[in-house]
Amino acid sequence: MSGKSTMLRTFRVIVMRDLTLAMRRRTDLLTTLFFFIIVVSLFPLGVGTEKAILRQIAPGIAWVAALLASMLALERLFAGDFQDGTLEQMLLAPQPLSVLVLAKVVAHWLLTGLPLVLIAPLVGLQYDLSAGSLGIMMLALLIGTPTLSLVGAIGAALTLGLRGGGVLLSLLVLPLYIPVLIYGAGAVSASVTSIADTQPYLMLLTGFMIFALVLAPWATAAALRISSE
Amino acid sequence: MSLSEFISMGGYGFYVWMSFGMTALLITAEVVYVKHQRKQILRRLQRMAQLNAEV
Amino acid sequence: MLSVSNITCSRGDRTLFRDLSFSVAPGDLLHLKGKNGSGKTTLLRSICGLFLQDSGEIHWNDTSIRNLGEDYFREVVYLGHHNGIKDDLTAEENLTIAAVLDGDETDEKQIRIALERIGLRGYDDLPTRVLSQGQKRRVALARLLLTKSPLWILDEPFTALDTSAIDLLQEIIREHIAADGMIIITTHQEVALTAGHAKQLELGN
Amino acid sequence: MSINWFKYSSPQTFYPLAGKMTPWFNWIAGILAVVGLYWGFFETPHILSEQKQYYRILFVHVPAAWMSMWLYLMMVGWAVVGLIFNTRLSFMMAASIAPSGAIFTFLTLWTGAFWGQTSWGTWWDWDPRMTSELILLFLYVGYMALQSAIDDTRRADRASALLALVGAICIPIIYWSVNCPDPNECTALHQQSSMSAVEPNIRIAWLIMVFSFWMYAFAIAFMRVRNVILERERNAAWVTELVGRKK
Repeated sequence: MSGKSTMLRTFRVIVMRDLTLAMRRRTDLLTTLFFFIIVVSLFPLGVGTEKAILRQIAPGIAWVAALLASMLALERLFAGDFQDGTLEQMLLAPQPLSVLVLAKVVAHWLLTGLPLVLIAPLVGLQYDLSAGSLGIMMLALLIGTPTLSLVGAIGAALTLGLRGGGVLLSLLVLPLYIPVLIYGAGAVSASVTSIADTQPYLMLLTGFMIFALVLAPWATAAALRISSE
Repeated sequence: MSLSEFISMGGYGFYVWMSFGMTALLITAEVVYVKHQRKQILRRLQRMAQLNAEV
Repeated sequence: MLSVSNITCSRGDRTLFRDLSFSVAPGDLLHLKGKNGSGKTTLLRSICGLFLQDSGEIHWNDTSIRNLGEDYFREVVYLGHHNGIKDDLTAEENLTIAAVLDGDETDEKQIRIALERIGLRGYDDLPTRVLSQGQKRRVALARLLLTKSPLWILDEPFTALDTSAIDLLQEIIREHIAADGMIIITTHQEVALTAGHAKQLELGN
Repeated sequence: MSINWFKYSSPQTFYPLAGKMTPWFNWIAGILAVVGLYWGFFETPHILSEQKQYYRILFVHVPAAWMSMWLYLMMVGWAVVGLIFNTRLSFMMAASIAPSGAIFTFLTLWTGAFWGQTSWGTWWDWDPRMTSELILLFLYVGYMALQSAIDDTRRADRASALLALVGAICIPIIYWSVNCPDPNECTALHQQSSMSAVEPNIRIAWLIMVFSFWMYAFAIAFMRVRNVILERERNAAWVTELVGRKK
């Protein structure tokens, strides 16, 4: 069994494991999604339901809500495994730890990032977004949320097992989300004028994702080793 | 440059002196706090040393 | 062959032990003794590479475990205070995932045999959440039957086990030592060996 | 004679050294500050008369901004050294630099707001550089929060060191994305820094102030690192002996 195929097999097994675990506790899945919906639905009540304003603030609101939702779900990424000792076994597995971490982050993204993309049409409805803008928002979320999960995993690993970890996690991770927020929301607001304008934004978001894909698993693995000494 | 001119700073005295004032305040506060912290640590260590000596 | 040379570990600013040296050869059972808080668990964790010792070297077949990295983990199984199983997964699923993580090729049959031997026949497709504490420990111990790693590091393996499980574990340990395996164990039980040689190491001054 | 760096790398030998150097740094910082301010306030009145007097805020705003960035880099430097060489003292240095860095960042924001009110008419107008300073403040606060949230000093040091490293890697990206939110026309970055348009006299003044802040940063860092050393090495024999002597 060459190294490559065991790594792929382990990657697949860890992703499937986390998905089955999540399926067995279905309610956890919905909390992140409903948090996003509630936050997005709150703003029109606060800001007023005048169409022009809503359309103007929609990109920022959707992205800030996506940031907060994905950040809230991060705390559970390693906490369960830390408590029952499975994280230790992963640290001791003869596989590169960053591959295992990547698998967990992919599973986490499938459970929290992807639903945000799929629920975006609801935001489009509430904020009277045009079809083009809605399409761009879904695409931007699709490219942006993996970066949020990857960078957030570093924070989750650093604050493993700490009391008040959730608030601390947001303090550590939110500043690092700022570039994704700026270009994510920027893409959607640019799509109002012309779809072609959004191309550089999406390129930048893809660049961030690749950058995070390369660096974040290594940093998270290092953080896990530090946290579970 | 008379004293009153110096204070008024061409009408921007408030802004200039608020900036300099906060800088001076924070720097002195930081030094005082670190010195106070040092005294506290030394006092606590001395008390612990005595306690250990007695036991 | 594991050799540890003048290792020093400290937790916070308390030095647990200093310049400890010992070695474990195939067929050895090293019994770590010492009162609670004497650093037994920290020593075990630094041997298996979870804890970075302050100074000193740990070598596996004369290469430092830091350089071996993941290859060293293939040689080691660590059973700590936690069982290392997910409560929402069934015993079978837990063992399959553990085997894949260890990089071993195990199939359904081997897992079923292991579960049967460990006394969990019929429980294998129940979520481990419903099992008792002792049964959960048995699922964790079942991993020892499946692994091919020569070096076992067991931290208080006998806790929460009933008498039949204790005898079973003693038997498994004897078999592993007889098959030239190596075990480092911390426990308050006495482990009677038929083959191989038992060593003792007292920790804490 | 070759300076044996590792001689001073243990907290015990570094403690007295820091103690001896601190007064020097304090004095130099004080003298430079006096010279800088005197030069800034009294040597340049005629030049400033037709320009607004509020330029003098620069004497504090610019050094503070520089220090906030340099101290973060110093902190990351010590953190990386600590992670590589596993030397406790490097982590202690990083921990003692963070508060000063945060204070300088806050000062930059405070003086920047006053500067903004005089020259742009608003206390805060999301100017890219000021926004980056605000984010830098969040990074400092995040570092210190993580450092204090973890009880085990060993894990606290290494976790916050890794956070500082990740933060340092992200800073250029954050700074760039804040400066150029619209990639289609990205002009913000070519914005001419207002420093170069300043009279040479004024620039000399705030250069002196920059050195004075540097000296002060060293002094306060060494003072704080002595506290951190005492705190963390409290069980060490030399500390109990030192405390005994200090009765």
